Amino acid sequence: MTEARPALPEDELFRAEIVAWLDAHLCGDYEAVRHRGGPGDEEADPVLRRRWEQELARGGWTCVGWPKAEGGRGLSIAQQVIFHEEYARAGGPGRMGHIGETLLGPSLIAWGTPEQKARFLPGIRAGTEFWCQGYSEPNAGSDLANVQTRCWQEADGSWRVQGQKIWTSLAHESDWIFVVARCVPGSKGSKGLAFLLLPLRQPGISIRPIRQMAGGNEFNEVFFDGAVAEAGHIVGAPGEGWKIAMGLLEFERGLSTLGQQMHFLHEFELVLDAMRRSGRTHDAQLRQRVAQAWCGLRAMRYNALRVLADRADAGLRREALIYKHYWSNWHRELGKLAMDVLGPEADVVSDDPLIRRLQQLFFFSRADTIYAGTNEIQLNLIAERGLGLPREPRPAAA
Amino acid sequence: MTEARPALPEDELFRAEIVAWLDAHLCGDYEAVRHRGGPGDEEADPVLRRRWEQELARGGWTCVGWPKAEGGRGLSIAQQVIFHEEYARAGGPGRMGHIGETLLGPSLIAWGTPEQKARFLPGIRAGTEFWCQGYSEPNAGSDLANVQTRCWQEADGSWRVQGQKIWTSLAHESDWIFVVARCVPGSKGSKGLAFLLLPLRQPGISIRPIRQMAGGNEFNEVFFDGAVAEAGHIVGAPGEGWKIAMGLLEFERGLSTLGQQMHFLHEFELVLDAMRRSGRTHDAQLRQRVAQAWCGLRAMRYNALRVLADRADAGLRREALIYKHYWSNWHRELGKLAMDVLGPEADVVSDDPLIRRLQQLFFFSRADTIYAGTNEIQLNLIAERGLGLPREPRPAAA
Amino acid sequence: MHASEDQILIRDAAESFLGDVSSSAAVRAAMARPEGHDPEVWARIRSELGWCGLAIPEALGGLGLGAPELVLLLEQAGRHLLCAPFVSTVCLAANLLQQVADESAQARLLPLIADGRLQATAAMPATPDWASSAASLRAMRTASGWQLDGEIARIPDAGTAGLLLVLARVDGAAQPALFALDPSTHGLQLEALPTWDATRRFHRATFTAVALTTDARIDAPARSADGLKRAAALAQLYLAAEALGCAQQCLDLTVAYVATRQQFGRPVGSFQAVKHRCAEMMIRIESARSGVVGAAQLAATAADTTSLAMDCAMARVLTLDTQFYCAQEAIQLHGGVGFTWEYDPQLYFKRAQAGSHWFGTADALRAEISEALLS
Amino acid sequence: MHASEDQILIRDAAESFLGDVSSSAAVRAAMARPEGHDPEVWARIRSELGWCGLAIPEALGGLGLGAPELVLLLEQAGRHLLCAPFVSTVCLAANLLQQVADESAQARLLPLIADGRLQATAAMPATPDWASSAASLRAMRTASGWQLDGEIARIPDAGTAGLLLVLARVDGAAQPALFALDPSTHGLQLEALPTWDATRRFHRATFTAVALTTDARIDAPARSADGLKRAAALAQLYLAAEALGCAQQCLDLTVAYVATRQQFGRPVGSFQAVKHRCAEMMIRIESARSGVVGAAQLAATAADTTSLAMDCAMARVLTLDTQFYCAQEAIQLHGGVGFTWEYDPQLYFKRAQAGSHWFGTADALRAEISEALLS
Repeated sequence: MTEARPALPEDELFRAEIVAWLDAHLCGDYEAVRHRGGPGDEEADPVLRRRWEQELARGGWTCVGWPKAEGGRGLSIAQQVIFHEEYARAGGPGRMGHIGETLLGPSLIAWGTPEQKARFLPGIRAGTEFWCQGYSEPNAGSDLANVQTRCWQEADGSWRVQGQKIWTSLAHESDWIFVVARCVPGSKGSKGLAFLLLPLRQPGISIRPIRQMAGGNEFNEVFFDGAVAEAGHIVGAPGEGWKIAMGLLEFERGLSTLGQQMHFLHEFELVLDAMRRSGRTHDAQLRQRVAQAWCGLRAMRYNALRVLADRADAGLRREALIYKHYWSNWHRELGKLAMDVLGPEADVVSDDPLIRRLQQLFFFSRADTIYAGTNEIQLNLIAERGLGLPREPRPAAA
Repeated sequence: MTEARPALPEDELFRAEIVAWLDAHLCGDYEAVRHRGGPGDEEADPVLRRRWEQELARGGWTCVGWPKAEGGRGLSIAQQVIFHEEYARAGGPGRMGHIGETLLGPSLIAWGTPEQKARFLPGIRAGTEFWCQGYSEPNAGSDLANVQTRCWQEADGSWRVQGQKIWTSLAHESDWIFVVARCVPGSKGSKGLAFLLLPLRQPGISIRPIRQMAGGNEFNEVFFDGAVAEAGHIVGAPGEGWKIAMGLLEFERGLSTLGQQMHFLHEFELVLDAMRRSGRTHDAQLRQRVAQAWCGLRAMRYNALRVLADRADAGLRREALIYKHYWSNWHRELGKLAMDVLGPEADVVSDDPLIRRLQQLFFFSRADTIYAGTNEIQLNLIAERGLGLPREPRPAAA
Repeated sequence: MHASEDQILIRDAAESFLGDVSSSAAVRAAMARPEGHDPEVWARIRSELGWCGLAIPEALGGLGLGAPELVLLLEQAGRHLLCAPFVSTVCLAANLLQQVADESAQARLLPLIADGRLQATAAMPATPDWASSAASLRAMRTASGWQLDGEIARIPDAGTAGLLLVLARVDGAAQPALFALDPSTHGLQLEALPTWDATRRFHRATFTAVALTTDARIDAPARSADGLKRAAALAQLYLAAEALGCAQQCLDLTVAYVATRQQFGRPVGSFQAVKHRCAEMMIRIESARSGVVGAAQLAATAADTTSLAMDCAMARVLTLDTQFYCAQEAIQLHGGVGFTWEYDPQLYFKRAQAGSHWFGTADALRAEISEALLS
Repeated sequence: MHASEDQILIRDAAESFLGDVSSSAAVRAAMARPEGHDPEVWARIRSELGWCGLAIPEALGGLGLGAPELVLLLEQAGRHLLCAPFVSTVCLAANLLQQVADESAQARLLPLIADGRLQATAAMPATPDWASSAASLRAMRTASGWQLDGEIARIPDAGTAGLLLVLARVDGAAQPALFALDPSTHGLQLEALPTWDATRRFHRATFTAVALTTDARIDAPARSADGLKRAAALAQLYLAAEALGCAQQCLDLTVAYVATRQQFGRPVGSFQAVKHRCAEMMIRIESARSGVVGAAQLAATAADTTSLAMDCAMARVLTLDTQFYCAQEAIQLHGGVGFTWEYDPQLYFKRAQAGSHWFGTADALRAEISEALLS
């Protein structure tokens, strides 16, 4: 389908370069992980996908948006978009390194010490050290700032962490975790927090996988029992943890969305395939839903282009504000549509790759509207930040 | 369609009686008001419909549920159901007298003095005195107890009323109004209110019709500027107004719902007629919606039967609690379906009785989800009373 | 439409029994068993409780009650996700026997079901009646009786049933024929289907030159056309009642969770948006319940088949939509734990998806209803 | 997809002009006029502002801009319910001329439209393209030219237009022919339709032996098939932009109302359920806006007709659903005053219903999209 974006000649050269590289490298053994990985499929062959990360790194295709001075490729926004699009179009595996590359790396570049950068950026870039994220806690849920995990500094300057994090994806496949913990006893909410970097393989940390409804174990609980972070492995000052953590969430937005859309387009096409295979192409209700899904897909794509075009503008734009709610609900609906298109076949645990893939989509997309800000939190944010409606009044003391 | 209710022989005799009476009397001049009147159509020929009320009264068909001792017919619940069903099935005109008969009358029977009963019940029964209701106020909206209309007692014992009521239907066609007003200066909410009866045609009362979106004026604002109620025309003691007012709303529930359903069935059949006429019977989406509307109609009917069967039980039952929300949203959807079934014809103000009727349904049903407790108030009530969820916390003083 | 004292007793007894034997832990244990249910619980249901005979006439050894009582039981079975061949035996097999079989077959088989000695089953079609299922199985007359060839896509609890009822098309006949056979009959192959919803087990059946004697055919031809419609309508109604129970439990689980789960210093259930969504679930559930109860009352009268079929389709449409909606909302309002294996919403969610095409999707049923309204 | 400075200027100027001349009071005054608009406002739009020439090439006297700029104007027109023959002249007539007419007709007519001397119109079909409208009007060759017989169900602003463009079927031809005629031509009868939405006026046109000269037929046959598709797609896009503006205004009116209206001692807009519903409106509006802006950008490229048609249908589907939803919610969240004549939500509500079948319903457009996806 034609695209509504003027392309510069150098961008088209760049596009040709990444397409050619992927064509030459995403083959052989790696065929097995094409279109695999990513949310809902993180357990797909992690060993091979780690190798793929190193392959990418050798080609210079990790950390493409980082400044050249920090070892990145220093691509423009337009070229990053092209990279993500073509990567997804080619079925590039879900990026095992994406938390390090898109979350921690940019934070270290912004707030890290020279020593921290020197220690951690190369491992991220090379695909040899993998990161996971320790924010959510069991009693906090959507109330992210309600952090109960404590930390304190020992005489030798090192930090100790005590507490529990939850919904940590890829914890069992990662080497390091970054954690927000309360360093000022008795402080509340977003005050008094520290942002610490800890190796996962240490006696003070244990990991318990959380079994999901379809049987996978993509998320984990991570328990900290006097776990140790080196003295130099605090980002920002003690008490600045919230600022770092929230700034890091900002990095999450926008850039990889066009890749996400290509991935969604691929899934949508699988649903069309399934519909043709199941012989339900003449069902008028299913046809309406397929068309509606396609409309949503186009709207998301154009919405993402709006977000990227407006990146220079200050503040959180309306189109950016709605995006999480929109894509997650769209994706959840796509999962349901996939099942209804399959009909009774959908209920049988299948070895057929197409059917199994759609079943995974159906079950895992139930989490889409919950993690990274539930629907309800998104609606609050939109109403308050996007429409200026009053915040929920604080209840009077009982 | 067959009905799921065991019928006693005397009930069937009764059914034959009302059917025969309607057959003999709802004809001639009255043909013009068959299926007319009721919410959304209250302006249909009020003169003829008043005459019809007196016709009904002569046949002994007003106030059929009142005790015989109070001049009613003393019908059992089952026979009242039959009355309402057959009345609606025959297309009996919307009852001009329903506020007197179903709201004020039962309240007077429960809480009125012997003098009040003697003064007011006969006029209601005979169809010679018509009532309207003065509860809502412009600054209260859903917060019914936020009454600002004041009243005070004069030296001669009479009451004076100052303030404004709104959304009073049929005010311009009525003789009397009952009003809740604040008799204790400085009191708040449901405390300190009085329940007063006032003649509408008096210098202290003026009525301003509210123009609705489709041009009708079914609702009114009623202004009270030192309006007078006789000393004996307070129901209950000063300060008991809320109790009387709420008790009276209880009477509104349940009994006439089966008549309402017959009316809805009639409207649904009009939509089917319109669909056949417009040649859209093969539209798969419209067919789905028609079927869904029919399912809702059946569910409402059975729900009303559940409500009636459970009347003896204490408290507000779950099926009664959901009814207002369900029927009003169902009805609003039916209005939209009617328009979509008509297609472009729906947009032209029509003289065709079928089309005009459906257009009225479409526009007026927008009010269904707002008056008598908005959707939002209904959902609060259901969550709190039906599910025991916590009440909205009071905001802390700013 | 008032529940009688007997009906309240039946419902309360079911609720208490199932709360005991079909707790979340018990359901998970049953799901892990090869047969998909706990044989002891099933034995108690059949013998001690006599549920299988509830809607079978007294003359045939049953309790002589009907749809209004059965839907109360089934709602509780759905609420507790009872893993047992109860639906297959009672709602499919006994129902088919009562509506379609001839008197001698009824007299032979229904008492065995009523007193719990016989577990039976029949196809669970993916269309509003058994016609499509009958289309894939062909019966041919042979010298010694009948030969069956073809397949049946889904039969619940076929692995443990003692009797299988199948409908098969007969060349030249307008109505399919009903056969009763032993699932171990030669030429009949059962393949267990590994389903996401493990609370109800299905097999695919392949018939290769299955030879049956003449008396294996048990339909009463004079009643067959109407009887098949009634049996399908009743099956829809019974599944509707089960779905209603599932939806109710999703709401109950959710209300219990949000009432205690604290966020931002207050129970999640005190946030208005959460309250409204719970209220929305309750509205759908109660209206669907009215539909189920009403259709069941109608089934207890001498209602004509068309009216009955429409009301049962109505009950099924409303409960299907409500069941999925409530399961979806239960997951969402449970937040992070909602999509975990450990919490129960996922069990109801899987059941909702699996059940969405038993006896036709809601869309297909609406298409049938509109046909009846507009033709 | 970034708005250029020019585009921002155009939008802001439109917003400020329309906020002035198309206030609620002005709209109500225009609705009460027999022609349905204020001729002075319309004259200013044509001469002073030059909006009619915005998307007409510079060579033909226009500004040479295109769909991306036009949708910004139209969004503001929808937001303020501009009562003027702007849509009929620009989005229907000029659009048809640009896509379908031959060069000489373009050279003759487009400059007149561009500089505001000519108000023109064409049929507003109830299907996704003009095919159905063309089907009801038949053109026959005569010795002196053409004869037209039949009817056109709805033509906007026909009562004041100086030029009427009609599509008519010609026996034996695959494509309809495009004719340009004066609405006062003999044999053409216009009947004003009293519509509930009084912000846009329609006439029904009856053609009885309407005689036209040969040069009244102005289509360029070689471009006609593709041109008609592009013109219909663009008309859908323009109506989508207008609908988007209506939806946005419903949200804005609602947010302003709930932020000040007090109930239970606090602004209604502080109740979470109300907030969430406003947020839901915003989500739909912003995503629909992305669809409109994206489709308009695509229209500005050399995109193939099929891609353009699909994207324009997408924009229309999303805005149609959003427009009705937001109008419905605006009424509901205004409470009692929401359904009164005095408050504005009703105006947007009537427009939403009226517009729901212009160039096809959302259902019909989805059916077309699914056909393209699955064929």
